[in-house]
Amino acid sequence: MFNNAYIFADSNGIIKSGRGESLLFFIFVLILFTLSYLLKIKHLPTRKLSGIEAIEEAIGRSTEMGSPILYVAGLKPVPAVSAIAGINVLGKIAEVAANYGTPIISPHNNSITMISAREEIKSGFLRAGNPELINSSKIFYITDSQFPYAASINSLTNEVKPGAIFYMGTFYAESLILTEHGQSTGAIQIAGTDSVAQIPFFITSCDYLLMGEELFTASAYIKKDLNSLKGVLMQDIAKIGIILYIIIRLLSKNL
Amino acid sequence: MSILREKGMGIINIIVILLMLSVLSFVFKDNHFFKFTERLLVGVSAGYGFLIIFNAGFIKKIWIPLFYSTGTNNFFQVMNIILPCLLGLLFFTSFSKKYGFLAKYPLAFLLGTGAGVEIGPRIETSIMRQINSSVVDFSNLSLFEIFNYIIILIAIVTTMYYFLFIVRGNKKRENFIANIGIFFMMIGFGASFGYTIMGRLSLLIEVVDMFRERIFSIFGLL
Amino acid sequence: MKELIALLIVLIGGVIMTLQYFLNIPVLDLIYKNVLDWSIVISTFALLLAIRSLLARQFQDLKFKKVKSIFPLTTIISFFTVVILGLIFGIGEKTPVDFIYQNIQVPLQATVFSLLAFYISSAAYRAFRAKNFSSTVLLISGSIVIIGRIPLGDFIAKITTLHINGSVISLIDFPAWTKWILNVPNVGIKRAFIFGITLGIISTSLKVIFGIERGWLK
Amino acid sequence: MKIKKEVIYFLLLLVIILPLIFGISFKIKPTEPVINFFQEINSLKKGSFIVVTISFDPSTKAELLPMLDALTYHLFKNDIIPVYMNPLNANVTNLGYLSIKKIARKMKKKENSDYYYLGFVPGDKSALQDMGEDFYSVYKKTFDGKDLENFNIFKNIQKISDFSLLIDLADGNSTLDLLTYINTKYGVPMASGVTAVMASEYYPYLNSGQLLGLLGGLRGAAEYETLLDMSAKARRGMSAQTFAHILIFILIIIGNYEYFKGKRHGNN
Repeated sequence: MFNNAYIFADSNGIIKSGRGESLLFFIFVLILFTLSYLLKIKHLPTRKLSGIEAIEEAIGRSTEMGSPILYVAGLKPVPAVSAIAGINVLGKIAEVAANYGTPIISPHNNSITMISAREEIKSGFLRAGNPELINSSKIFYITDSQFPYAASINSLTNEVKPGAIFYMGTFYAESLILTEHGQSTGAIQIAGTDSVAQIPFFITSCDYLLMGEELFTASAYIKKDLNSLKGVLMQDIAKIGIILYIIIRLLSKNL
Repeated sequence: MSILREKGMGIINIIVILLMLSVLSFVFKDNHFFKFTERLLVGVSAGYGFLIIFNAGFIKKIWIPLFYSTGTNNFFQVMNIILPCLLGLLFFTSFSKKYGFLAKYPLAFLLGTGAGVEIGPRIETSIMRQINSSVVDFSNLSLFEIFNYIIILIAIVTTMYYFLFIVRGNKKRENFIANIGIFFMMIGFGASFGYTIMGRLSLLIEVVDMFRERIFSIFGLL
Repeated sequence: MKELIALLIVLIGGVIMTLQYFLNIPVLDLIYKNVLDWSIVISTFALLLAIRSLLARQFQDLKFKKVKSIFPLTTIISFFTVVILGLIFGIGEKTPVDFIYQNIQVPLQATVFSLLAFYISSAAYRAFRAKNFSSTVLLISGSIVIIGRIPLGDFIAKITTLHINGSVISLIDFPAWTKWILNVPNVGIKRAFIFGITLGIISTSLKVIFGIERGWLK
Repeated sequence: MKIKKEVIYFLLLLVIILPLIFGISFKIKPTEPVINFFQEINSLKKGSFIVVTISFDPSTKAELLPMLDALTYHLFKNDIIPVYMNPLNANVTNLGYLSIKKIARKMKKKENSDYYYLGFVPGDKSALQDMGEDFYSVYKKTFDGKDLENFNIFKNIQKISDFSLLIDLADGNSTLDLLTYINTKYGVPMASGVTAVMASEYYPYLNSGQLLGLLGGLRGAAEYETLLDMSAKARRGMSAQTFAHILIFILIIIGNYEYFKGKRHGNN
């Protein structure tokens, strides 16, 4: 059914059999990545992402209301890349929140994710020059189990009445339980997820959504950090590369 | 579930039914019964999760290899267990102001290796295979299949175009191609939503079934 | 210096793990296998920290709010009951922990999950509205699938079937439309998402490995 | 006028409970991915070994247990030897064991010769990797603690690629993991049964031929039951499902009617 044009088929060679094509693609991406950092790019124009612009606004509103913000990590734990991306966003959120002096509450369902979140928030508060806000007991673990975790967040939301709730990472079925309830409390909800199956639910009950790959670019976007944006440039060009590659392969096969 | 019929299960079934009802009551309003059940559930599942990981991590990967296995007798094999333990212990330095930085090392290990592990397999499964199946031979397809194929291709290209971050520049409005992408995305999300409703409803069916089982067994009908 | 060591750990770990997938070097495979084991061991220690934070929060609640102390107390007691029973009797079949698991965790977890059925029905009523062009598209495609997946859809297709010049055409064929939506536009956008997400993952991974994204490091 | 959410919830309970009480059951027309799945099993030789990974949580057993039951029945009927295991989900140790045993008793199949149940093993992806080289480095014993080397499986299976098919029953991403680490790497053909939520996610892999067949949610299980000419849990559940879908469809229509009525009033 699928047609494998593997270039290196020899299993005794240095390249594992059947993986030559992937390696070529990886090298292509790596070259793009290196180039984007070697070239002296001064400015990168970026498409508007309303979800990102809303982050600061949501934190601001939360501050006005005098309520904390809630950060909910996805179910896939660090070191899965979606969780790392979410934690990167958390670092930026922490920086903004520290400027406003708003506390962050963050329940977790995995020990490693919890520890990474603590380090990231600590660093964010330090960067913003507001280390006295650091309070590790507000970043805590609940349980690894999906639904006890979801139920617990729901009752936490009622307890602390956050002004803004962020959901970043890979989510499964618990997404609608969390967001429907969060919406009923009146908090601004901003979600970022790479789980395509859950996107419709986030659309129906969140105020803003970063869908799919937008989660991975979010941390670069928030502060328009040129260094991180260069990686995003690589993504763009690789995407165009994939489209062109499909079209060329298609034409060569049918002409 | 034959276990439900065992002696002394009557009272337990009643308790379980009450607990389940208290969870369901949450859809109407948050209440103390729900809070109690939620806290109970968290305690039980955290305890169970702890036991599972204690068993899989500590007993099977540390205790047995170190003290009961004949396979681990040379220096390398012992270090292979001791080193990650030391790395893990470094997490506890995070309570100290002076040595707190050491806690970043195990994290660095997990982040680095975790990031590296995902790259290769992801490229293979989610890019190369998907590209290969996006390239088809038109000669043995019917007209309708070719039409469908072209729609798939348009959906791929326009959706990917919508997601371009930098190449599209900082224009305020979505343009025509991106709008086509949005159109296809909405069809796809609608399909996901419609499909999912089914799954969510079957959960309630299962719970209704659980109630039936427990209630029947109280009255000895099962 | 302190930061440099951490960055080196990330870099070396990342590079080895990446190359392992592509290159046929036995040492790398051996390292890969051990790294996965190491991760499990390291996570075991991290869990202790996590459990500590869970209990610390419960004990904190215990002190301040005397009336509501029953809630944190519930978690503390149930946690220690399960752990102690598990350490004494094990966690296999027919142990006390298994009994608790079957009678508390399984039914309650399923009940929490089933809240979704309620939420999804009220979400359908409240949020599934034709506010603009794109939400109309979402609404139509969702409704087609909702009907197309149940026997009613087959029934409607059957009664609207016409026989014209020997060819069979069904006017309102929700199942067929559902199939088309799932196999054509759905496949297209999911594939685009897969490409985009994978590139996002690769780019984030590379940024982590090369130390460009290092918020966690300060 | 707005419908109160309590009314919606009550109606929902009603349409789900009533069909279950009255035991209404519909015929379900099978769709292509399910037919492919069915035929894939039928094309297996008698006595061939296949892996069934049980990677779902108790919380989704509503959708996946009926699949497991129907699949087990089908495999036993065709004299295929399933090896049930659970390498990816630590949350469950013995899920499905009881219901497999029950079916086996009915069809006079013997454990550890006509089927094997191996249970959970820690190690996640590294366990998958190890199985590719030596199956018994991961699983030495069956779930009830008997040594695998005493049984027939030991003569026929050395590594994971010796199995003729891998079927994953899953509620999360495990199918993708197995596609990556077993199907792509060791070339074991693969089919999947997943929850309805995840099903649309896997269509690209079905379309590309990486997955040979797909059962999606309760409907998939009901279609499978129809193909097997049996009426069990899934088909009974489908009747409740049908009425609930109709209720939701009506709710959507009412919601939109109110929205447009409100909009007209707002304009005036």
